[in-house]
Amino acid sequence: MITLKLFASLAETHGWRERERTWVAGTRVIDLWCAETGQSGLPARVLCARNMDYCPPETPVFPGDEIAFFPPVTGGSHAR
Amino acid sequence: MITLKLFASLAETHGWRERERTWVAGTRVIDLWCAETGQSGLPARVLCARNMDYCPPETPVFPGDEIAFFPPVTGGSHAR
Amino acid sequence: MPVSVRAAPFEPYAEVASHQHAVFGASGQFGATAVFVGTMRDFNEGDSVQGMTLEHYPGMTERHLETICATASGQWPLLETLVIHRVGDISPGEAIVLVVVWSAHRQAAFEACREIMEALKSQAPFWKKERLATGTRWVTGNTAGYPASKS
Amino acid sequence: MPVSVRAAPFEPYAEVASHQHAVFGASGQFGATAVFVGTMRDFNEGDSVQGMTLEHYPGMTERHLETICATASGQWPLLETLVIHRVGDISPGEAIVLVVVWSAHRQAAFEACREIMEALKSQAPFWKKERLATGTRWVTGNTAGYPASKS
Repeated sequence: MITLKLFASLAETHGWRERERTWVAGTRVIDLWCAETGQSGLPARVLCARNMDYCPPETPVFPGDEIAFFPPVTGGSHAR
Repeated sequence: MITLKLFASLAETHGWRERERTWVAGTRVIDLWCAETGQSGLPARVLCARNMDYCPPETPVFPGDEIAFFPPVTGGSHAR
Repeated sequence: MPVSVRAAPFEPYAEVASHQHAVFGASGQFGATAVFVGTMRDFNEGDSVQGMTLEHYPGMTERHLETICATASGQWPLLETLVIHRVGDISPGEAIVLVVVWSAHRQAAFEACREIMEALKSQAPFWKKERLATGTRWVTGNTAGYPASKS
Repeated sequence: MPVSVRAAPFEPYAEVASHQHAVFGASGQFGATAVFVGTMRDFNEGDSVQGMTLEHYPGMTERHLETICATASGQWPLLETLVIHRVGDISPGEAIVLVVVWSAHRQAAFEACREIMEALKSQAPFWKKERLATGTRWVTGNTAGYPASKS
């Protein structure tokens, strides 16, 4: 199985935060995004992580992986 | 009158912290140092201040001035 | 080198004092402490902000904060670091983030504190949603592409 | 923008919290606070230090601290500064100096706090005498010549 997660505005836009999918050999992170959202590519302002590390969209996925998609981070205070 | 002050190691070395002297026209800060210590010049590691502002040794002195001599400052913590 | 993600308000200076006491006691081992506190402002981009909600990625957030502190400790001679970050509903005037660095050296403390704060802003997964009089809005970051993983 | 020279020990983080409350109340006016605390170490230049005595030049010291803070406030957009410096007999582990800067901007807070601390060390008239097991010694500064007056 693969765990998929969305955060922040992506979770609101797509209406879900977490789901599980069966692993398919040869799947990359970008493929999961396209399959779940119906989009043809990863928008520039969507980041992805595999097992809690940032990763490029072309990263291959393996059974048991946790794959997350989220917008650019905005931690800290507003103070620039 | 002129008020003279020594601080820190200078006060210990010379055995006084404060004294008053009659003003003499044309006196410079360096002249006061030489007159009071018997030295022929201001050592490199002695700083001087006129009325609580750092000043060059050649600064002229006027009646009512407070002239101070002290070693390089060492405020803050030891942390470099 | 603790990092902590908190859903409840915290008093940053009480945290600094108590952590310092717990780690160092009354010893004079460290000479320099640099602290940064980010506080929620009631204004952002010209709008009055009534509050905000901070979301995070449990697990990934803590891990990246730990990596950021470990990286700084490898780069400067630090004795201890402390990072606390709020999540959940936050009101203006409340502390959002606390970064503390203890070192024997002033320069190391200043530089590491700033570097940890900059890395936190660009790498740690937190997302802000502001509550305005007219509704809510997500604060958009400036990051394009994915940050290089440090782990 | 108070500066204070104290003969008695002070708790730096309690001072930050109480000054912030007095100046800003619960408002979210500032977003960034940078703090530096210099603490007396029990070691210096390889020797165990039992304590030290800090001498200052009453009047000139306060005036230069005020000038240093005013200069920083002219250089960065600061909302408030606070500087407290110990004098007299100090024991290891006690705070020697506290510098705090409040700003709406993170970069301004970091940079101004550091600049105030650097200026304090090079310009404010304080002199340290350490108490070692073998006697006392004056700590010698590195400054050659006279610092440029900023007033």
